[in-house]
Amino acid sequence: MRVSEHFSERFNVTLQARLRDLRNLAEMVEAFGRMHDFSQRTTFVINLALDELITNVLVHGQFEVDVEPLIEVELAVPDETAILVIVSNDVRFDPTADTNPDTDSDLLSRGIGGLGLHLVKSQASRYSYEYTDGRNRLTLEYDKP
Amino acid sequence: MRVSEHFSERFNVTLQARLRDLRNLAEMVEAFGRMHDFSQRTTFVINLALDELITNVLVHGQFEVDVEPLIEVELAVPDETAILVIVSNDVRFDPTADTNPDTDSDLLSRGIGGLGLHLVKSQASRYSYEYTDGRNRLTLEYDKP
Amino acid sequence: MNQKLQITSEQVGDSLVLVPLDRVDSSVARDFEDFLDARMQEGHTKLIVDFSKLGFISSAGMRVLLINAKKLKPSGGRLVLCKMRAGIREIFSISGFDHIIKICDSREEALAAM
Amino acid sequence: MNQKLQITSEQVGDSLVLVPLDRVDSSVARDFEDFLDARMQEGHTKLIVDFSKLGFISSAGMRVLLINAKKLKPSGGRLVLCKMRAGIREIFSISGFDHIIKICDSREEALAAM
Ligand SMILES: Nc1ncnc2c1ncn2[C@@H]1O[C@H](COP(=O)(O)OP(=O)(O)O)[C@@H](O)[C@H]1O
Ligand SMILES: Nc1ncnc2c1ncn2[C@@H]1O[C@H](COP(=O)(O)OP(=O)(O)O)[C@@H](O)[C@H]1O
Repeated sequence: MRVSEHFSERFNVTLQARLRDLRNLAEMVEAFGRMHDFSQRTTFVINLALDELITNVLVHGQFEVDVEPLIEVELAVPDETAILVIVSNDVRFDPTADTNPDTDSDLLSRGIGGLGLHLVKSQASRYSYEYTDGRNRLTLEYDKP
Repeated sequence: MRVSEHFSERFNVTLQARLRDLRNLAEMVEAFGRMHDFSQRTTFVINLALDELITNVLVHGQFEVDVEPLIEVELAVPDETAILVIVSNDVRFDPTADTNPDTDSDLLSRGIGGLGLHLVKSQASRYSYEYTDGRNRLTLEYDKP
Repeated sequence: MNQKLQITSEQVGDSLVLVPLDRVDSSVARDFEDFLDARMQEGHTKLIVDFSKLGFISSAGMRVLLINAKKLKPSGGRLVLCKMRAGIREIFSISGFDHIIKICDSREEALAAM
Repeated sequence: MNQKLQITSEQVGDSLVLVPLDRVDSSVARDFEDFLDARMQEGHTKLIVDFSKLGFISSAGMRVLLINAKKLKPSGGRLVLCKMRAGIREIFSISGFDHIIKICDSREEALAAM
């Protein structure tokens, strides 16, 4: 006789980092969001995080020799929280460290860096970062998705 | 220095078996198919397999006490082949055994069972089944997707 | 997106042409059956199902078509299918359904076959 | 589906109203920038971007709007945004962009603000 099994519904995609996949990835997230009755806002901020983080790996990420760029996305709904994990194999970079976005200066003097990560972090209920096995691993949680 | 890493692009969904999720699952497969330039036919036969197999688990599947019905779908493209793996935790059932579909009798005497699995198997380039760790695991391969 | 069955229908002569949209998967096969039953209740006996807007059908939907073709036969009615895309045409042929239900390329052919 | 940027545009008085469809993500931000440049090359200096058909924008797209608002300012031109859904409105506000670029609820308001 089997013991009780418990699992959380999730989906998981492994990709090379390619900008042109962002739209199809977003459509997967939308379909998953419909399965789990995510609000429009939650689906939006999850796709925002994917766009910003994957773009950053492509634009800023550095890779060791012989490493094929890899992005892994996992989205799970263990409970009343959506948990998004983005894994990349570029060299260590902690996006949860302060990037000090410039959100107050005026139109002409304004800098434009650091906005993406600020938005991603501001829209998550909680986030954490770890670097293990040569991989950057950012976890973003969204309550009551 | 890191050794060369190799991975195949894939996507993976864990679900409770629910008929109402078939459409959203199909949309994920379609998005993944667009990422990898699957032909319309390949996307269709993969979604056909998912519909038939998931429906079978719901309609015919038997579950041990305390087992939460689980469906895991993995779709990978390691090379010039799409590999679809469907895992379910209902009691052992081997869909690759002959189900002897009745495709020749005439309209009025015709039976209607056994068609789904026949279609699924006929559209795959190769298929195999194993039962491990209390899970049914059907692998369907599609060449030149 | 929409989890519901969507079908448009159109009377052409004494035939009723049904155009199911997008998907007839196993989650809507029952609704598809109810829909066809209702048309037969209304007295329609010449039905054409135009597949041009259909991207997906599985055996559950095919079975509904087979059952209704059977139901119509004794009363001299008929169910004819048309405008299937290649992948769908193939599963109708592998299942042997094309020996049982008439499948036409065009709607004109289907109307002529009535 | 379509990986391309899609924008419809409409002249209203001396303003050009642009309606981007679906997504302005980082894969099309560059095309969005080129599109706005081309409109400015044509002499348009009063631009309204109507967000009513836009489901998604990320910082790359927002940056393009900011850059173009800056470009238009010296020549007395203007870039005004309108009809954002709540989630998008929120990121414009969190970024502080709403202190820099005028954001209106309706298209009428945007036209009046020109
Ligand atoms: N994967 C990464 N690897 C290295 N540096 C990164 C990575 N992602 C972000 N950064 C650094 O963090 C900064 C802030 O990123 P972000 O907020 O996305 O803004 P932007 O990309 O527009 O500069 C970047 O400018 C870059 O210096
Ligand atoms: N998961 C399952 N568990 C037990 N029996 C199954 C399962 N899937 C299929 N079967 C058996 O195999 C038969 C053939 O399945 P299929 O070809 O899908 O046709 P249908 O479901 O229309 O009968 C079913 O009628 C059922 O008896």
